[in-house]
Amino acid sequence: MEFGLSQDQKLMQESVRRTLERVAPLERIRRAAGARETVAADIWEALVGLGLPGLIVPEEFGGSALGLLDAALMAEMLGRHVAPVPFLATIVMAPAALIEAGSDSQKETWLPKLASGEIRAGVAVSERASGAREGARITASGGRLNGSAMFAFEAQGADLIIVADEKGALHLVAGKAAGLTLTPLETIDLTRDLSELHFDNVEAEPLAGDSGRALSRMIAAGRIILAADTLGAGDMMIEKAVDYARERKQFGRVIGSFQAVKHLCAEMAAELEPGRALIWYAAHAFDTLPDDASLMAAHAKAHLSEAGRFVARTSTEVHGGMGFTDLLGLHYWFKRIGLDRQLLGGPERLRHEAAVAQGLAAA
Amino acid sequence: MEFGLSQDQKLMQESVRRTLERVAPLERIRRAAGARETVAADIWEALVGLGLPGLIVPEEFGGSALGLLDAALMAEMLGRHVAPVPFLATIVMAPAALIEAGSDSQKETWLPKLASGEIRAGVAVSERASGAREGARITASGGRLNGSAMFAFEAQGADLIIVADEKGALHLVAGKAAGLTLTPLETIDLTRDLSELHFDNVEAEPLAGDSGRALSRMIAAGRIILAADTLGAGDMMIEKAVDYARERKQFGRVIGSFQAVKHLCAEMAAELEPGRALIWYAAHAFDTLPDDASLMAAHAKAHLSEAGRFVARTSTEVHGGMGFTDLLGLHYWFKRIGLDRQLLGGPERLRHEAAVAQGLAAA
Amino acid sequence: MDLSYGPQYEAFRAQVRHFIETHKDQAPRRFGVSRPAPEVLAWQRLLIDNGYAARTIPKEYGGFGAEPDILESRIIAEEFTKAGVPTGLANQGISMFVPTLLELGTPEQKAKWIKPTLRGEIVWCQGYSEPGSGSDLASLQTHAVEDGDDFIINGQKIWTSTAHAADMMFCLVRTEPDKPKHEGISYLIFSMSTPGIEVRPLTTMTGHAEFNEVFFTDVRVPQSQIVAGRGQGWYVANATLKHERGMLGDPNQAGTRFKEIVDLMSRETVDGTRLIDNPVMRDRLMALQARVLAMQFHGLRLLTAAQKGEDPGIARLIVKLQGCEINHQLAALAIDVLGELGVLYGESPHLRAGGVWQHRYMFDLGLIIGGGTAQIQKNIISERGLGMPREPKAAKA
Amino acid sequence: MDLSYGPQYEAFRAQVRHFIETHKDQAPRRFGVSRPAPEVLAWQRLLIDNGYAARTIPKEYGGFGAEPDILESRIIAEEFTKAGVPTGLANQGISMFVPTLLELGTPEQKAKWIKPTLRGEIVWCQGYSEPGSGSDLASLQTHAVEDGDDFIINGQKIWTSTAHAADMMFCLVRTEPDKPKHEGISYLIFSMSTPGIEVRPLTTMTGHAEFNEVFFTDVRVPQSQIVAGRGQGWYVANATLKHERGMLGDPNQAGTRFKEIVDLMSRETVDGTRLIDNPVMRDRLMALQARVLAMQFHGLRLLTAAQKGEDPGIARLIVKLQGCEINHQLAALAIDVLGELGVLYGESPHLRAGGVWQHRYMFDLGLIIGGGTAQIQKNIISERGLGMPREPKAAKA
Repeated sequence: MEFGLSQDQKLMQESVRRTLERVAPLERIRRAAGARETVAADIWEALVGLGLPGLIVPEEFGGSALGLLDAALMAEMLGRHVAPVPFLATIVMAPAALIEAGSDSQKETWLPKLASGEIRAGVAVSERASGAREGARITASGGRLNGSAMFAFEAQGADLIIVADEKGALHLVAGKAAGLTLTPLETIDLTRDLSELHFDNVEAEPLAGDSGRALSRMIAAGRIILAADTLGAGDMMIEKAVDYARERKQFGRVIGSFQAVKHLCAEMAAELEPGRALIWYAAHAFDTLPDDASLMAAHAKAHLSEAGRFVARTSTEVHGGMGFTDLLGLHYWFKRIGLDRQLLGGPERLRHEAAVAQGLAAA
Repeated sequence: MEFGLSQDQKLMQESVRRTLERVAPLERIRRAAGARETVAADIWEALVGLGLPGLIVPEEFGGSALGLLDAALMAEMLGRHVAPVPFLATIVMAPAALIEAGSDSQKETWLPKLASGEIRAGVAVSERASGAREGARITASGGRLNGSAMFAFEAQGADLIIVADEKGALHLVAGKAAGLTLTPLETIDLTRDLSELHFDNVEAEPLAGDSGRALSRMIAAGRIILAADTLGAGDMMIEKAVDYARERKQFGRVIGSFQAVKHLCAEMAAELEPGRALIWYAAHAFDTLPDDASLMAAHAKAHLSEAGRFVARTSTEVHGGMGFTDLLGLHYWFKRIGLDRQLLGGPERLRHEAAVAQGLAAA
Repeated sequence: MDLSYGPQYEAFRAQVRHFIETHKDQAPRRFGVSRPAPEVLAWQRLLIDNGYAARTIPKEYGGFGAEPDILESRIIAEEFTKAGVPTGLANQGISMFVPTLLELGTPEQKAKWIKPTLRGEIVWCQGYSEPGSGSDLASLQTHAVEDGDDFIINGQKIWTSTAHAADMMFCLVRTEPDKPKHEGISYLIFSMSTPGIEVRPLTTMTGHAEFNEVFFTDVRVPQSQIVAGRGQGWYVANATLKHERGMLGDPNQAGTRFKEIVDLMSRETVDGTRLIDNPVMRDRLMALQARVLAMQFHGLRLLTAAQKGEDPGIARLIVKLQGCEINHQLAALAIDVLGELGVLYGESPHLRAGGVWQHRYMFDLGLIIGGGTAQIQKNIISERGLGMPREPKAAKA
Repeated sequence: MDLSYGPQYEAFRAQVRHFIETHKDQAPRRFGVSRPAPEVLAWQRLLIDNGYAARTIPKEYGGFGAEPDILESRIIAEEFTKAGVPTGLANQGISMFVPTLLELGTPEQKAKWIKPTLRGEIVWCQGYSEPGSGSDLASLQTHAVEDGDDFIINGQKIWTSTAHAADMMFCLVRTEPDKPKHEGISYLIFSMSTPGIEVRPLTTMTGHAEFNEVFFTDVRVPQSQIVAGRGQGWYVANATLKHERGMLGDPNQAGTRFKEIVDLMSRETVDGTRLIDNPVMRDRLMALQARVLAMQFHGLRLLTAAQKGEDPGIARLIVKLQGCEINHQLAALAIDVLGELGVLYGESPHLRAGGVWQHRYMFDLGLIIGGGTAQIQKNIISERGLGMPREPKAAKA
């Protein structure tokens, strides 16, 4: 029995951390955000150099064949550095769907290129994960898709987009397919991209295998990744609050010596830290105990969303006026946590799904 | 425009406060609780001397014809002193029902004796206000009641009990009616009585007027009174916490000089204090803006229940181990707030009713 | 309790309504945060002349000269809000500087500054906070050194809203460095066009520059432009804050926001189900409604107390803490109701209400921090409201 | 991550199961909080002889003498819990005093006290807290004055569970009044039947006397009954607490309670509707489940860290704060689910589960306070976990 990270996992996480410290300092994030650059080429290249794109891709397709736990550890680091690079869709959700239910030919076509970082993939499944807004829906018929998907991840510049139709079947669509219109959606978090997709008789290839299972797997994976992203961002916000409180003086003392400030910091740590083990377990369940995965993914994301909101707000308060300005850039983390919360289902919806998964509520 | 208490109201509240300080010190409460004495005769007599029983009874029936706002101010004082006397049912809810929908003869029979404090009245309406547990229900037919009511207020020793049947019609039952069995229910709060009533073909007289309206009025009144009781008890718990924190020393300082303790006290006050105006408005609405009364009563009780729980817990924490013991008797207030919360509908139910009252939810 | 206003006040209300009805076409659409446009200045003049702005300022200083009456002020505010017509200017010059000058200015200062300030012709900004002096304002370091009849100011201010558009600044500077910190501060007024002043916009987390930083490099100001004498600045600033406290703020803002959320939840759907039909979201909504109502009634209670000249004690001290918190929670609920729509921003398609909830969620957090953080508020509540002891002074290490 | 135990440990588990299966008929029904009954003593002996109690205590002192192995301990706890069979005695003598004596006692002390304590033949109580010394334990005032070869003890202890049933007390007393507070304390052991000791039950808010107060009037104790020397008491007490910290507590308690609430909500109805079908209550339930699960996994993480001898840092420091809070919130939910049934108490009809939720709601609040209040926990988390500065010492007034 070992509930924890292996030496390899720790080393890999540490190596990504160090790389990001080098290539993604605050000034770089600021520049990327200013330029609406959600794929910061230099940061992406550095991560490709570490083999990140092929993280969960099987070895036969050029990947490292690691698990979702490993991916969650990477997501944590990306959240920690508010890295403006694709990950959720292109490195986790899309490969997860292909691995789960792609035909051999689909796998061969896409996985090697994804694993090498040569191409990127987006996913459009929000209507199935969070529910459809404004009547957004995709209908599939005769190998063609019609309709709209409102919140697609990492679709800008993607070569492949995996799309869920209104019945939950998954389709592979070329990023440049005729009839596909992509409208970027600007969000509070300028480090990641969200788009609206409109399909006008767009050619699509159905994912070969069990789409229902693949969809549920990719949503569970996505939720765990978002939870881990929030964990990393929250960790950093706590560290920044503690560091600031140890420097900033008011009334002749560093504010970190005031009990009120100390207790805010303690409460942040106490709220966030247990979420780490919850994410580890959820990711581990995804890898080895699939019956538990959806429930645990829902709980992990709901719980981290709540803890994350508390940390984001509290760290800002500890920073006082400085936290509210752009000067320290603290808001990049605040907004990253804010975006994570709303994607793939907010806490209320996730808790309802958790109840359904346990037979405690009707679907 | 005057949003506040009149000089008379302030004087009356002050007079009850002073009386209770004299006749209901902690030792007296302790004695009453130990003896399961929910009508402490001496305290009751002192309140009768102040004319409390006839508070809302019209002058023609020997009362003071005051409003629910006045009653709420009294309830606040009774909560403040955790007074072991009947009030909710015998002084407010039962008279309110009779005033609202009693026939002249029903009023003449009961109101003068209630106003003088000569008799007491209980009410059994919990199934209509909080929902029925264990299938408790009262059926009425041919002037007879059958079934059981689980949480009757102040029914022990009452001469009159006002009972709601399963359709919401109200009935007057003599406290000693044949076929009526009363089982006292012990609660955490030993200062008030709760009973289970069993009706075996018990003679009952229907309340003459519009029972539906009378029931809704008496429930709204009861909720406002419970909110006010919590306000008074909460106020006292804050005062006790502040006083204790100014006395108790640890680490060479009074604990009230530690920011953590100060902030707990500030949070209690900030949470509780706005509830006062909410109660005033709800009671005022009951008296003069009946369309607003049920909504405001639901909000007042739900809100004070939440604020009260926070105060009860936090004041206990400020008292540290001493708050947890019986030595300071702080728990009497803790439990009074605890009982208030669960009677006539808990917060979730009340919030649902508030939504229904505004057309935001189906009944 | 008497929630009616009585015939005298209802007559006043009718008069206000009539004025609004008659003149609303002249009202400017937007006030903006920078220099008032000509139509704004004209509107302000009209309001002053009719007693709907600068109502209680003496006529000799350009006001309307009415006796203070809190209910009349409230009725004016209510009716203008209801009609969606802008009330008078409420910049820092009018709400902070004018009352201060009335109380502590010399006759010359009053004669010179009040009237054009009221009319919106002179725009003021406030120079109080500094990067190193937030909660501990009295530790401010911007200093003014005597040089002949002048002071030479060096230092920096922050959180200076409208500094980019202001003509003048009222400013706290340290003139007596050797005195204890509270006694070494003076209150100076000077033109923003004085050489050596640099204004830099201060972008906040919202992405907008709602504030500025102001830098002073050898800024020369005549000593005569001091209000209330050297070393009196802390006293003057607190007199100003006292005036600010007198203004209760609109107790209906949270109520308006609550109604907006009810509309939002009645309109927005997920999988075709309206959010208002989601029992969990609705429960949060109702819990917040109770808090909103409680604070609205609490505001009325304070209004009555103010009208009667009673000290509402702790009831007053909790308003900022609770009010800001409730607004922030309302915004949080709106964002959760909106789901992914709740993180759209800027000029995004599908943005609801121009992204106002996203902006509020962040800006309201700024308000929780600004003007005395939640922690400072709790200090005040416990010390002044509950009589708890101050923290002991730290021993020298 | 590897959540299986591996063949070696599964073999051990099988062995534990076999033992339980074979012997469970001998297990006593209830342990109680007072003196162990004869069948409890017999059970304890059986457990020790088979290595399921006093497992790692050396054989020479009456233990089983196994090498420490956290997983084995956990397997034992898991299997006994699963089977509903009581594990060994876990009184303060066994969990606090024995480890202390093993570390710091003289050979004579170890030989004399450990074995009968492990066997349950000697019951100990702990005399640490005093009415005036709770969070600030080191300020304790109970003093022991030298008198020939003896000490004469006067003072008072509080929160002394099982004092009414104990044979012996291990106790902190002030022996060096002139030294700084932490250096003037000694750790004494003495019989509860020593003349001058009075035990009074201490009733708590639950209505039960879960604790006692103990009063000392000229209690005479030989100086030889000191552990680790005069003035070493604070050091000894902290060594004891270190042992206590080593014990992680059962991470599954909250999980068990959670399941009980699910059952409760599936059973209890209002107007015929099950509480589990109330979406708002269910949302609270699910939010708490996430917290419960997080803390369970967190406990496993700490277990692994302990097994590997790694310092889990802040992860360990938050356990008490979060664990107690979650238990309290679970009880609060249960009470709300029960509605009016949730305030019944004592011997009332309709009482659910003997009133356990009502009791827990109060007792868990006591646990939030006891053993380091939430405020003390937050001090510890911020100072030791986050490296934030201690509060400055107060200046002399």
